[in-house]
Amino acid sequence: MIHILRKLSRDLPAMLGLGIVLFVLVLAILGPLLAPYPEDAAASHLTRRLRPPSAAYPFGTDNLGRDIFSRVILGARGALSIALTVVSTAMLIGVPLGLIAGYRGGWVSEGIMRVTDVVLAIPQLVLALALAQLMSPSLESAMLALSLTYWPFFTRIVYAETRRLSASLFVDALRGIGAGTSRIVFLHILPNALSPVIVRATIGLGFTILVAAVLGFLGMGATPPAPDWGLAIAESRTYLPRAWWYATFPGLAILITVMGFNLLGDGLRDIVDPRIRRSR
Amino acid sequence: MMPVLSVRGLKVSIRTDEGMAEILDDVGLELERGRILGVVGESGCGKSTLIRAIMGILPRGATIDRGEVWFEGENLLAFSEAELNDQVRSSRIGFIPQDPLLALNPVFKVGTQMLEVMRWHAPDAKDPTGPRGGARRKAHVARLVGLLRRMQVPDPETALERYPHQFSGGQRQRLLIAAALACAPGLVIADEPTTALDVTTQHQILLLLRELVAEFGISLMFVTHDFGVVAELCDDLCVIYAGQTVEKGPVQAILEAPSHPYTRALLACHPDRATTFLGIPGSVPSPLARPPGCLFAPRCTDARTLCLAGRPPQGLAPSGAEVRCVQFA
Amino acid sequence: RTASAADASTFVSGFGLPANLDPHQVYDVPMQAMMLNAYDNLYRYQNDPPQIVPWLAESHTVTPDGLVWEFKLRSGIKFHDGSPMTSEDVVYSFRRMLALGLAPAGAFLKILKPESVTAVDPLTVRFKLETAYAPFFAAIPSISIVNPRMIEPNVKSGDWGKSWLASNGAGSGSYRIVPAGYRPLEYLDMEIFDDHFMGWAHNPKPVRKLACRPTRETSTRVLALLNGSLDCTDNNLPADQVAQINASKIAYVQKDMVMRIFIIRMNNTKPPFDNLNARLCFAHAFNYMGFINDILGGYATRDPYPMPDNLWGIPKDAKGYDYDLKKAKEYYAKAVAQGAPMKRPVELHVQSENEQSVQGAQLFQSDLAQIGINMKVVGNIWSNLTAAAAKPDTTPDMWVHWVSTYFVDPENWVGQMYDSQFHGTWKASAYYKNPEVDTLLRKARTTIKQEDREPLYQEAIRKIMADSPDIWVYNSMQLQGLNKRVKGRRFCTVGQGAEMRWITLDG
Amino acid sequence: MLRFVLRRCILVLPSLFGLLLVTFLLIRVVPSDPAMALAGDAATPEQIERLRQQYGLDRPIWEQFAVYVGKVATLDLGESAFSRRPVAVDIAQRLPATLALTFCALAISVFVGVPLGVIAGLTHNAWPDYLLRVFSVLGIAVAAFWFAIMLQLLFSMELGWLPLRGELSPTMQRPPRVTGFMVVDALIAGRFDVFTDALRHLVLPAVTLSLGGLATIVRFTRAGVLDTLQQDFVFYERAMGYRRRRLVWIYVLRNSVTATVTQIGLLFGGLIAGGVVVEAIFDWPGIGSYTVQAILTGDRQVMLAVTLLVGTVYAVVNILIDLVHGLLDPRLMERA
Amino acid sequence: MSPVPILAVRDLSVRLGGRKGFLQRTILPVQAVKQVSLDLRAGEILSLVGESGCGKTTLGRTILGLQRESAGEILLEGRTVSGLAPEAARRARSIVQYAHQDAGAALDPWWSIGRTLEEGLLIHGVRNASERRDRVAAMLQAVGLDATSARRYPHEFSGGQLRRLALARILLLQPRVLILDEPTSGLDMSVQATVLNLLLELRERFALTYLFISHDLSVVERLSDRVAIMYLGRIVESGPAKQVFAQPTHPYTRTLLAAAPRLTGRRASGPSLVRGDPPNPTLVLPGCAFFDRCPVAMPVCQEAPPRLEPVAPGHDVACYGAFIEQTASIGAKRRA
Ligand SMILES: Nc1ncnc2c1ncn2[C@@H]1O[C@H](COP(=O)(O)OP(=O)(O)OP(=O)(O)O)[C@@H](O)[C@H]1O
Ligand SMILES: Nc1ncnc2c1ncn2[C@@H]1O[C@H](COP(=O)(O)OP(=O)(O)OP(=O)(O)O)[C@@H](O)[C@H]1O
Ligand SMILES: [Mg+2]
Ligand SMILES: [Mg+2]
Repeated sequence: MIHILRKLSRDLPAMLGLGIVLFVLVLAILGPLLAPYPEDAAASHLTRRLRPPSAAYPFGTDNLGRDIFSRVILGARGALSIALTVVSTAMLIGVPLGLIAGYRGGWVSEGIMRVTDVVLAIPQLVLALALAQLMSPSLESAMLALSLTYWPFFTRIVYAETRRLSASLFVDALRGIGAGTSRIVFLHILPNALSPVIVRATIGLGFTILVAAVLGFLGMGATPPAPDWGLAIAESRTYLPRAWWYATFPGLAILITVMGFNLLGDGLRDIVDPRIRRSR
Repeated sequence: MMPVLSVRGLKVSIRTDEGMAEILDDVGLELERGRILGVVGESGCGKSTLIRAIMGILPRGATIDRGEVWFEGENLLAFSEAELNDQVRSSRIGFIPQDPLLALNPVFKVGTQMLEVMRWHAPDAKDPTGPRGGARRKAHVARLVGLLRRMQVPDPETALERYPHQFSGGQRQRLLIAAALACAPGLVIADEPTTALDVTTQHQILLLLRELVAEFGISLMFVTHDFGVVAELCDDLCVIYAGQTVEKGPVQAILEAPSHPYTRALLACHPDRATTFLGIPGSVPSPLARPPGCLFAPRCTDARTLCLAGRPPQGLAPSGAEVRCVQFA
Repeated sequence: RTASAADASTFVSGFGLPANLDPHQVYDVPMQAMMLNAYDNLYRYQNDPPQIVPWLAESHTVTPDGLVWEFKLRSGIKFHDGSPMTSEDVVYSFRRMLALGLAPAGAFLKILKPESVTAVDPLTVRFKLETAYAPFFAAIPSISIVNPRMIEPNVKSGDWGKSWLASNGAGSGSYRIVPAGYRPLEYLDMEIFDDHFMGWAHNPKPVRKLACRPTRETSTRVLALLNGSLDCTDNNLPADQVAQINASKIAYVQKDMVMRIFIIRMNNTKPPFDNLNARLCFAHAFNYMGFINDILGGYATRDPYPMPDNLWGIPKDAKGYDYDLKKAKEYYAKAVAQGAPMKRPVELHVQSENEQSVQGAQLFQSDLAQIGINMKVVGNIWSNLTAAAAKPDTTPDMWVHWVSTYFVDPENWVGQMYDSQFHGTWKASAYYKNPEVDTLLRKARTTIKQEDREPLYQEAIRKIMADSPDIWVYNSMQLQGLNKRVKGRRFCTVGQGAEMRWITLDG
Repeated sequence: MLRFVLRRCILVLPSLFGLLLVTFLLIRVVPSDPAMALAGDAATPEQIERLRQQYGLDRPIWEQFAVYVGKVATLDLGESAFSRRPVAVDIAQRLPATLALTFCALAISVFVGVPLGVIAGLTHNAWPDYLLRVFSVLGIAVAAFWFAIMLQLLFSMELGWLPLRGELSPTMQRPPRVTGFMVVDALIAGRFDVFTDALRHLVLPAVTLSLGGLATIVRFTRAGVLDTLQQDFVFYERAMGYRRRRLVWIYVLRNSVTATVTQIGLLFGGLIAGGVVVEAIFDWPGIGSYTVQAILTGDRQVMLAVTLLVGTVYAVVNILIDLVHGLLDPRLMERA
Repeated sequence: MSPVPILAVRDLSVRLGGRKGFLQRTILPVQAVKQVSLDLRAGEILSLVGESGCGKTTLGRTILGLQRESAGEILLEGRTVSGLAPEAARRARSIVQYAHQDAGAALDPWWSIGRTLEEGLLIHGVRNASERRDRVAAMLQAVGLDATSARRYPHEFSGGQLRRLALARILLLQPRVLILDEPTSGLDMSVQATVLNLLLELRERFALTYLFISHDLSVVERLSDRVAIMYLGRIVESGPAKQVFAQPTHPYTRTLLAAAPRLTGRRASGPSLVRGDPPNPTLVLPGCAFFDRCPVAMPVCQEAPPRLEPVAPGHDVACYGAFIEQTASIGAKRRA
C-alpha cells in the first residue's frame, strides 16, 4: 500500500487525479456546509433567472434562478453516489461471474460468457427504458440499468485474468498443497485479478456520471429539482448558446471529476500492472 | 597486436527509484582478433549492462561515468547514436541475444526481420555501384539462405517466409546467429546464447560457434555464467564480480590455477569439482551501496584488513592472469 | 461569412415533420403544417382568429336536423399529376380515411359510414351522418383530398396504398413533394405547383422550393436561424431565446396567439384528488403569473378555463383560481378535515425533454413544499404517459400537457376532456365524472347552431370550473424565429403559420 | 481462416437469438402502447382496441415472439408504429449515414490516437506523456454536446468555415441513391460539388464523435507500446541497428496495437450509442436519433430492430476484429 | 532399505490437452508420459533426467495428483492411490509434495511469506494461530532464512531464497516424498551449491525421499542414488547413478553425457554424437522415439518401441541395440 502510494507520488497526472478525487469527495461530504445557498437544491427564485456569473453568483443562476455554484457543489454527492453505486453493483455482479466462468471452464463458462455477450449488445437506452417503467422512472432505475449494462465489462476482464491466473504456477502450487477451490478462487485469484478491475472501475466511475446525464436527459434518470450535474447540462441546452454559464460550469464539474478518476485509474494501472512496474 | 575490442575502466550507473546504482564499477577486458573471449559472472554482476554499454543501448537513466570502449581503434563512447547505427551495429559488431524465444519479433516473418537488418547494414548497403532495390534484396536473400544452410536450419529456402514461433528453440538460436553474421561483422557479441537451450542443443550451438569463428575469421565475445561452457569454447576468460573485472587471462591457465579468491570459490562450487556443496557464504553487495575496499572482501575467506582499505589494484598472478586482489598487488 | 444555405427562391423551414406523409394516417401539428402545403381540403381555416373558409368547396348546405351535408366543389381543380379533381375523389378520400380509421378519423368514425359519403354529381359530395354532430363541419378541414389515380397503382393487398402514401404525395396542394425528396423526420423537399387551383396571382414572387429541415436541438435551431441557414424555426421557441434573436441583424421572433392550452392534470380518482378541497388547494398553489411572466417571459396569457380564451363558448365572467398560498392552506386544512390524505407524497409526471413543463413542475413543487405537500417530479416520456392514462389506476396523480387545436370547436377541448364517455383517452385522463356536465356536453354536441351551443358550453364550463378537476394555466403564444427576408406570412392557429403559399422572399 | 470466420458467424446466431428474446421481454415491460401510438392524438378507445387486435397485441407473448422471430428470419422487421413505414426501409435509409459518421469518427480516432499513443508510450513519465494523458482523458470527460456546440460556435458561426447542421446543404441536389453513402453516391454521380459539400458536413459531427474513442485509443496504444518496449526483441532490434523510426512505427507498433484493436470493437457499440447526442445536435439523419425517437414514442418494432441491428453490427465488427488480430499476430490464427 | 518402495509407479501414461470442436481445428492430445514405471525406495534420491518437454514435470504432477493419469497405477507404501478424481487423488497423496520448477512464480505475489507458509498449515487443520507462527518461524530457520522474512513479499527475495521458501512451504506439511522439479535451474553456481547442500541436510533431518527432476548431469551425478533417463515420455534407461554414468548404455544417455559441458575443458571436437532437434511430442511414432537422432539406429527400431530390459542388476535400458550389444558381449565373454 505504502509502496503504491510512493510510486503514485512520482506520477504527476495520477497525483493530480488523486487530488481531484479527494477534493470531490470533500465536496460530497461537506457540500451543504460549503454551498453559499444550500436551499437552492430545491427552491426556485423567479426574479433572478439566468443571471450571468457575478460576485453573488460566481457561476451565474439557472432557469429557475438558483445559484449554479451551490448546485454544482451540492451535485457532487449525487454524482459520486451514482458512480459508486453503479460501479460497485456492476462489480458485484460481474466479478463473481467472471471468476466462475474463468475457473470452472466447460459449459458453465461458455454459458456465462455467451450471456455476457448478449448483455453487452443490449442497447443501454432500451434497458434503461424498460427498467424505468418497471420501477417508475427515477435515478434508481437509471442506476440499475447502468449497472446491468456495465457488469459484462468486469466479467470479461475477470474472466481473462482468472483464466490466466488459474493456469499460473502459484495456483498450481496451491492445489499442490491441497487448497480447496473456494480458497484458491477468493483468497488468491481474486486479489490478483483485482488490479485491472480497479483500474476499470475508476474509469467506469467517470463514465457512469456521463451516461447518467444522458439518461436523465431522456427522462430515465435523475429528476428535477435534484442538483444533478448531468441534469443541469440537459436542462441548460434550451438556453444555449446565450446562457453559456448554465452548461459550462456543471460541464466543467463533470469534466474535472471524470478526468480525476481517469487520471487516477491510469496511474494505478501503471503501478499495479506488473509488466510496466518492471520498467522502473 | 591491437585487440579488436578493448574496454578500459568502464563505470556505468543507473538512476533508480532508490538512488544511483553503480552497475559497473571498473570493467576492463581485451579481445584479440580471431579469439573467443568468455565473460563470466554471476547473475546481476553487470554482464548484460557491459554489452549494452559497448553497443550504445544502455537503458534510460543510465550514464557512463568513466572508461573507454575501443573497437578497431575507435572509441565507441564518442559515437553518436546515429553513428553507432550507421557504422557499428550489425555491420561491424554482430549481436546474439540470450533468449531465442523472446528476441525475435513474434509478428513479423523471420525473413522480414533479417532483411531489415541487411537493408541498412549489409556491406553492399551503402555501395552506390552495386545492385539496388529488388536486385539487392535478392542478393541479400541469397546470402541469408546460404547462411541458414550453413547453420543447419532445415528448409533454408522457406525458412525466411515463416514466423518465429514456427521454429524450435535451437533453430531460433541458429537464426539469430545467422542474423548476427548476416552483415559480415568482425566482432560478434553473444549474451548467454545457450542458457535457454537443452544440453544437446547447447552443445550443437557451441560447436557451431567455434567452427564459425574459425571459418569467418571473427572475434567472439561470449558472455555466460557457466564455467563448463567457457572451458569448452573460449580461449580467454574475464571474470566479473559486482561490476568489476576480478580476473582475466587465458582460459586454461585460470581453470587450472584460479588466482582470485572469488574465481577459486566459484570453481569450487562447480559439481565437477565440489567435494561438498557449500557455496560461497554471504551475498553480492547491492549496486546501490557498494562497500569500500575489495568488493569480495565480505565473503572472502582470506580477507585481511588491507582488503578493506581501498579497491585493490590489478596485479599479475603466477598463472599469467591479471587479478584484482591485494595478494597479487 | 454566414453560411446562408438558401437561394432567393428556396425557403428552408425548421418545422418538425409528421411521422409520415399520409394525411389519413397521421394528424397532429406537424401534419397540419405539411398538409396545408401539399394537400387541399374542402374548407380551410384561415386568419387569426381562425375563420373557416371555402377552399376546394365553393359552398355547402346542411339540412336543419344536421344530418345531411352537401359540399359543392369548384371546377377546374387539378391534382399534381394534372388530372382533374371530381367529387368521386372526395368520396374516395373520406372512405379511405374512414377505412384506415387512424388519427384524423377520430371525429368521424362514430357518425359517418363509408357508404354514407356519396358523389351526387361530379362536383357535389353528400355526407349522411348517423347522428347530428355539430363539430362535423369544424373537423372538415382536417381531411385532405387525395388523388386515387396516383394511389391505386401502389395499393398492396387492400391497404389503401398506406405504405406508399406514407413516403409520397398524391395531392393538389400548392407544393408538390419532390420524388425521393423525403426521409422520415429528416428532410422533405417540395417544389411549387404552378397549376394550383387558387393560382399564384396574389404572390408575384412565391417560394419556389421548400426545403424542410427539422432541427432537433434548440441551440442548433437558434444558431441556424442566426447564420441564415434556416429561414424559420419551428413554432416552439423558448422565451429565453427571444431577446438574442431579436438582437440579431438577420432574424426576428414573431409572436402569435394560438389555441393551445397548458394543463396540469389531476387524477380525480386517486385520493386526495377525489376531494374537491384538495383539488382547490392544489389549484391555488400554482404561481400562474410567475410562471407566465418570468419563465415564459410574458409570452402567454393566463387562461383559467379548460378552453383557449380566444374561442367562443367561454363564460367570460367566470373567475379562475389565483396563486394564493393562504387560501391553499385553508383548503388543505379543509381537505384534511374531510379525511383526504394530504400527507401522501404525490407524483407529478412531466415529459423530461420538455423544458417548460419541467420548469413549471419545479416551480409548483417548491410552492407546494411551503404548504407542506410533498410532491415528486417524475420525468417520463409522452408515449408512456398516454399509455398510462388509459386506465384510472395507472394514470399518474398529476401530469402536465398541452391541448392543441385539431379542429376549432369547443368539442376539441372541453367536450373531449370532461365528457365521461371519453375516459380511457389521454385528453380525458382527469377521469372527471359529472352527470350534469355529461348531459350538457352531449346536448351541445348534437346541437347545430353555434348560438344554441354557446350557452350549453358556458354552463358546462362553469360547473367544471367549480369542481376544479384540473389546473388550467395558460393559453399559448407561439414564438417563431424568422429570417428577415420572409415577408407576407399569414398566421392561423391551425397550421401555425406554416402555409407557404402566402410567403415571399425579400432579396 | 475461412473455417474460423464461419465458426464465429454460426456461433453468433444463438447470441443474437438470446439478445432478441431479452429485448422482446424487456420491451413488454414498457407500458407505451403501440396501438395508442398508432391511433394518434384524437383516438377513441374503440379505435385503439381495433388496432390492438389487428396487430396481434392481444395474443400471448410467446406467440407474439414466435411470430416475430419467424418474420425476422425472412428479414421482415415489421412496421413502425410511429411512422407506419416498414422498419427495414427506415433502417436501410439511415444506416449508411450512421456508418459513415461512425467510420469517419473511428478513422479520426485511430489516425490521431495511435500516433499520440505511441508518442506517449515513448516518452513514458515525461512531459509529452503527461500532456497526452491529460488531453486524452479530457476527450473522454468532456460532455459531447457541449463540445459540439463550441465547435458550432467557432467553425460555423464565428469563422463560417463549416456547415452547422445536416448531411447536405438544402440547395444541393441529392445524387441518386446507390449505396446510400452520400459521399460515395456523389462520386458515383460524378458530382464533386456534392462530394465536397457532404464531406464538409461530416467534419464537425465526426470530430465530436471521435473524442471518446480517441482517448481510449491513445491510452490503450500507450499501454501497448509501454508493454512492447519491455520486450526482449526491442532490445535485440536496437542492438541490431534498426532505424529508430522504423523500429517504433513498424516493429513496435504492430506488436502494440492488439489491445487497441480489441478496444475498437468495444468502441463501435459505444459509438453507435454515442451517436445519439451528436446526431441530435448536428441533425444527422442516422440510427441514433431514430432510436431516441422510437423510445420516446414507444415504438417497439423499431426498438427490437435497432437492438438486433446493433447486436449484429457488434458481432460482425468483433469477428472482423478477430480477423485483424489474426493478421496482426500470426500466432493467434494458428491457435484458432 | 525397506522392501516395499515408498512410491511405485506402474505403466503410467498421461495424455494432455487435445481439442475437438465444432468447425475448429482438431488438436491431438499430447502423450506426455508413456508407460513409465518407477520405484522410489524410502530415503533414496532418484533423479529423472531428460530434455525439455520430455514429460518430466508432467510425470511429477501426475504422481502428486494434480494431473489425472490416463492409464497405469501409482502406489504409495503399497497402497493404490491412482484412479481417483483430482481432489481426492491429491488428498490421498498428501505425503507427497512437489517443489515447482519456478519457485518465485509458485508464490502468490500478493501474500506475505508468513501468510503463504501458514496457509498450508491452515489447510491441513492447524487452527491455533500461535502454533502456526511458531512452526513457520522454526521452518524458516531450518531452511536458513531469518524469521523476519515472514513479513516480506516474494518479489523481495532472490532466486536462491525463493527456493528455500518453496522448500519451507512444503516441508511444513510434513511430507515423506518430495518431488523436486529442477530445483537449481536458473541459479548461479554458488547459490546452486547452497541449495543442494540444504536439500541434503533436509533429507537427513526430516527423513525425506527425493524424486529429483533435472537436466543438469553434473549435479545429478553427484547427488543421486539412482537415475532414470527420460526421452519423449518414456524412461529409456534407469539404474544406479554410478553405473549409469560409468556405463551409459542407451545411445541417448551417451548423447546427453557427451553434450554436457565439463570443466575438464574442450573435448576432442569431431563429428558430434548429437544430431537433430529435440523431438516434437505430438508426433506419434510406432517405433523407438530416438530413432531419427540415433547414431546406431537399426531397422527394427522403427517397428515397435523397445521395452526396458535389464542389462545389469537394477540397470534397465530400452534399446534394441543395447540388448544386441549385451548379448554380443555375453557371447564374447563365453567365447573368451
Ligand atoms: N534499467 C535498470 N534500472 C535499474 N537497475 C538495472 C537496470 N538494468 C539492470 N539493472 C541492474 O543492474 C545489475 C546488472 O544487470 P545486468 O543485466 O547487466 O546483469 P547480468 O550480469 O546480465 O545478469 P544476468 O546473468 O541475470 O543476465 C542488476 O543488479 C540489475 O538489477
Ligand atoms: N496442458 C498441456 N496441454 C498440452 N500439452 C502439454 C500441456 N502441458 C504440457 N504439455 C506438453 O507435454 C510435454 C511434456 O511437458 P512437461 O512440462 O512435462 O516437460 P518437462 O520435461 O518438464 O520439460 P521442461 O524441462 O521444459 O520443464 C511437452 O511437450 C509439453 O509441450
Ligand atoms: Mg544478462
Ligand atoms: Mg518441467
